[in-house]
Amino acid sequence: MTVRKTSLMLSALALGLVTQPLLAQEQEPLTFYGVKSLSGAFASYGKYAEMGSRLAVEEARETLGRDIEYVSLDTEGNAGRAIRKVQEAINQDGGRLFNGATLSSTALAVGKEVAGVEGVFMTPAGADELTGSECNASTFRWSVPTYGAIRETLVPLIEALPEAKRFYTITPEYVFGEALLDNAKAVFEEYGVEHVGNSYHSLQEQEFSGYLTNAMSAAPDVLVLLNFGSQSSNALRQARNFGLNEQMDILMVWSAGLDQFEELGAANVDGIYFGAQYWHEVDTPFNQQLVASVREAYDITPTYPLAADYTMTRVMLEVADASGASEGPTLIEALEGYTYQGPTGEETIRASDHQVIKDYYLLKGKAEGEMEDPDDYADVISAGRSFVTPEDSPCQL
Amino acid sequence: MLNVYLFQILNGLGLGMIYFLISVGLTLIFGLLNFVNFAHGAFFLVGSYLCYTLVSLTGNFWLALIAGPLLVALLAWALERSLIQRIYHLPHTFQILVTLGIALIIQELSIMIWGPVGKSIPTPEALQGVVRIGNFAYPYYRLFLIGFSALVAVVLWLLLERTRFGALVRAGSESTEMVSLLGSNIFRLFSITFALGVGLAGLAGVLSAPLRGAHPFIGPEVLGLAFVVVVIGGMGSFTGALVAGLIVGVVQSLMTSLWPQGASLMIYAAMAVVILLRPHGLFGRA
Amino acid sequence: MTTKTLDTVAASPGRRRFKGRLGAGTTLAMLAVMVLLPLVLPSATLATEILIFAMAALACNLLLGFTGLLSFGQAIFFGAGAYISALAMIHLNAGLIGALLIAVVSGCVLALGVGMLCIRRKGIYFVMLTLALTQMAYFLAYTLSDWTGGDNGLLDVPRPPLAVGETTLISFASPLAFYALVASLFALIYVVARRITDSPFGSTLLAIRENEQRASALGYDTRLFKIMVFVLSGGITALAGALYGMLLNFVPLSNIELLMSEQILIMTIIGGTGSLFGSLLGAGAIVLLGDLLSSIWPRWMLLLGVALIAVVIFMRGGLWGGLSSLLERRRGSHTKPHKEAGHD
Amino acid sequence: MTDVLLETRDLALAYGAFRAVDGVSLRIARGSIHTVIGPNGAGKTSLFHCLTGERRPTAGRILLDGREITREPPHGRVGLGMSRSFQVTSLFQELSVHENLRLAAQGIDGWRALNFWQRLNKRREHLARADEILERIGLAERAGVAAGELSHGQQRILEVGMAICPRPKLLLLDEPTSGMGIDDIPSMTSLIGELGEDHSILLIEHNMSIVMSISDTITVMNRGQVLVEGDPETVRSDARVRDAYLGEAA
Repeated sequence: MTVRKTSLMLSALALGLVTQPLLAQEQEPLTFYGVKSLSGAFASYGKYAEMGSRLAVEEARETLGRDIEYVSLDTEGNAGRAIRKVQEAINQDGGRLFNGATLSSTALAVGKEVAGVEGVFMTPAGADELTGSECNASTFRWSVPTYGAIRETLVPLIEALPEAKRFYTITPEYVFGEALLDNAKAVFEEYGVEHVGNSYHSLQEQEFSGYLTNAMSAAPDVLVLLNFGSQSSNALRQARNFGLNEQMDILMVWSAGLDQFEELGAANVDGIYFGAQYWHEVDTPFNQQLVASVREAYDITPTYPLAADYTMTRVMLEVADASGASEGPTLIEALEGYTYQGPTGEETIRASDHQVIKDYYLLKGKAEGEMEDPDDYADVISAGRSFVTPEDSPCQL
Repeated sequence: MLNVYLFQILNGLGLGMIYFLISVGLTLIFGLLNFVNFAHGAFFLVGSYLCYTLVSLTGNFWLALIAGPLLVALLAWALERSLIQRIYHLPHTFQILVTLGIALIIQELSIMIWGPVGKSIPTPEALQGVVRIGNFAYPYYRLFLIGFSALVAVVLWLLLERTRFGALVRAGSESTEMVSLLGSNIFRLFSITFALGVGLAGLAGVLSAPLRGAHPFIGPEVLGLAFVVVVIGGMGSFTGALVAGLIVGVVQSLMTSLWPQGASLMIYAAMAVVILLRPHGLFGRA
Repeated sequence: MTTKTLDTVAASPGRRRFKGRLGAGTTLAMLAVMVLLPLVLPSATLATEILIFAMAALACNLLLGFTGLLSFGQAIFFGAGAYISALAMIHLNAGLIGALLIAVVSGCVLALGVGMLCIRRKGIYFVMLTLALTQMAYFLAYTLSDWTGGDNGLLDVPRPPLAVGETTLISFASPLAFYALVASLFALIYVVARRITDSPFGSTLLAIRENEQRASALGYDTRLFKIMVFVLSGGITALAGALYGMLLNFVPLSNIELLMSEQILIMTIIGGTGSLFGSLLGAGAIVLLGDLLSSIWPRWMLLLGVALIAVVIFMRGGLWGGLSSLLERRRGSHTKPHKEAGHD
Repeated sequence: MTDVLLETRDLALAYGAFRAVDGVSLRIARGSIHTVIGPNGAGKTSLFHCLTGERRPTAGRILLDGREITREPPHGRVGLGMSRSFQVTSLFQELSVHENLRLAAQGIDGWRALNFWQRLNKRREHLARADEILERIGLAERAGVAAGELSHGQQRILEVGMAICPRPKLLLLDEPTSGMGIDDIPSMTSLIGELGEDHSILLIEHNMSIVMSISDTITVMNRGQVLVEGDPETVRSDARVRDAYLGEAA
């Protein structure tokens, strides 16, 4: 009995050895991992990001005509959990294609893990280090770094407001805030406007009246908010509350776009300048198609996290399919220098640091009466792309 | 021209009144029921969200100001009857754990009901605009908050010091037998006190909503702040909550001009120092 | 015999033998669990995370379950252990044993300081002190971003092999190998903790938990005991933190957050305060619950809240209490094992 | 010279202006049962607190066997041969009766009990001592029961049993019959009487029949000071004592 069993197993094994390469030549199923903060403190972001990736995967199944398995890894809003789940996907299931991560810390650490097995990881996270000092061959980043976010908001604003000569900044005291502030200072100097003061605040701060008081005492023409998320929402709400919008212009450099406008409400958005990575009203073919399919699939207007993760998922799947490589150096090579039609127009993945070259927007909030539909919170004032040149970048791949 | 520090002190006093409102319910419940409520921040959260819902449904902030805290108090009353009453006699450790559980449940339920994205609540129309003083401005709404909090403080003081209810509650915190002798139902008294304390957290939530909006993860921050105020003032002390609220408000406001990064470090360091040097706070009974 | 007295009357002469058997039983169960974990679970990494948090919960249990000290300060030691061992490896080229030793020693030293400060107060004031110190430690970690990476976290933390000089004896690069390392350390810690709780010191801790004033009147300098248990707990927690850093190759700032203290506490309580085996159950239950439920039902943390309340009100013994009373009942009904089943 | 075990010299404890203990000088002879009585508010409990170390006296000295212990903390006094019971039962409720006694015996180890690497049964003498006391106080049959499950009377007995575990030179008993039912009091009385045969005892007690039947010496306190001291007969017949108690009743 045992003898027969063994021989059966052997022949099965042999069959497997023969058939495997044959099948692979046909179409190997792609497995794609989404690192999303579904539960925990960043659920407001992860919920939309997950929608974006799922939509892109569904579409790719049809357009590419292949079997794509999508697995979402919930970070539970906790970088440690996220890394452990990514490790598990890498070691246990041989996962190589990853997208997502909201938190900079999570994105940086996931990038390191994926680089360890020469996989591919594409993220919308905010830390400049991703395509800067901590860059690696496997990490790609869609969002515009702080350099471009500052230049594409402050420069057009300075040009649009020739009378504005005094700028005041409010900055969260940590790496990301510092990066925005340094870039802003460079712009102030370059354009000859006065930086009349800056207030740092801690990472947990939600009460801004004191910082706004500092700002008032400096009597600036423009108040520049360099924080993001609920902190920037509260800073803006309270600034309006103190009537600062009547005395000066206010710019929020790193807004989340539509979902933050919904949180703030039209009354708070009106007349304020916002920097944004994505805006659903931008007139590009890709974006029109995205808005239409998101309306159909979810009956909502795409937000930044949705659009970002949709775009990245789609790009990765398309390149993986076209290059015939679902992992490793071949795919990385195919992605480098890849140009595609994205939500902001033609977008290119720069080979030297894996930064996606794309537009950043300066928006201006509309009054409630001028809105043409419930999501028409703002107009695009200017769009453009500014990136540190490959020579000046700390990242040399 | 008005000095920025002077204005920070004024702003700090305003902030302090809000902090008083945030913490007075916590100190009442501790002082009178000897109960530690780690869900205090969560009830504040419910207040803010109820304010959002009521304002979006009716467009009337004043209605939300009355109905919001009442609904929170009602929720508290139901919780007290079904759950809290069973744990008054347990050590503080267990009270902390149970209320921590309640806070978690409230937080997750809020996300289920109102979604993970925060909400904004407009400033009531009558209170929009600012008072201008030189370069500086101060919102009417914050002025209203100061006045209203002061009114709440006076009413609470009268309630506790000058009414039969207050006398009973104070007696009850000394000895339950005494109140029973007076012919009152001590448990009903406790339920009402608990609902009152939690309702005050709800009130603070409603009033803060136009300043900070409603956000599902604000609970722990509010709780931390409330405990800092209550500990510095003296756990259970009404006057302590008022004075410590003002001190914390002014210190925090001044710190934003002096050493902003250290603002939160300062308040927790202050709490630690007070516990070590004067464990019963500035106004607590030994 | 009720579950309440199961652990506590152990030292009486009639029961001592029973306790010995039960102790050996749980130690064996613990070993079995550790061998089975990576086989039953989807991955060795998940099993590793469970054991690391079980270690932290066990250390928390020494404070909460055996001494009655509810501390929100465990994140200080967990975070410090992770940071200090990682920095020692990165900047001082420390090896595996060196890094772990540095973590343990610094955890002990920090806990000595924190303990000496906090035990000056009791009850709610003690709790508030630990809470304030954790907030301050968090602030420190986030301000010293040149060392800790601040909000971005500390990256490129190595997972060094066991080596003598330049020769590598065992590499822990594979998840299973690292699991084996963590499991052996956990087994060691478990045996050590068992020995601690069974010692005169451990029995005195229980006395302090039950009635500190009486313990003091019996001649025990209770402050010394509390400081000592802080030191032991801090050292073990720091070890867990160091291993967590090595597992993730990364130290997130969240390691030293108040939320981390809360998480460790919840694991301890749900597993069962006063039971070392319970800590493993608690850590396992919560890590697994998160792993299984979070992507299906993002609001799964609601269940933690419910469980916390249920444990305090209905099941003070936590999962371990529930399990052992179940075992008791079963032992009562089936006294003899089915011999036929074992024969084939 | 009589053999004095415990001596206080002009002991005083003041809370602000109120002098709870006001210059008390006691001499407790070795081998005696010495009882302190007095009306409510006489300062008995404050005196007791000074002796156990819970309160530090504002003036005066305490000497045990000629050694100054005025500033010794409560836990330090056990090793010097002083042990106490509590007026309100103070046991380790969830631990077994035997473990309560073993812990009480182990207390004299002092800081050596910090040894966390030793097995409990290495310290056999404490186990044996606990067994011995169990027999002596008649609770052997309930050894394995959690202390909290004992009847009130048994808890009071255990309370005293724990106090004698460390073989003290001086036993301080704080109203051992407090809260006991009429039925239980005789067994407590006989226990204290027996203990008096091989211990020196300082007793604070309300129950006059016990006081009069077992005491060798009685000190009557009033308003923080010693009013009368003597054997039961002397005290019983002293008019000042009667006045002090009548004053309380009036």
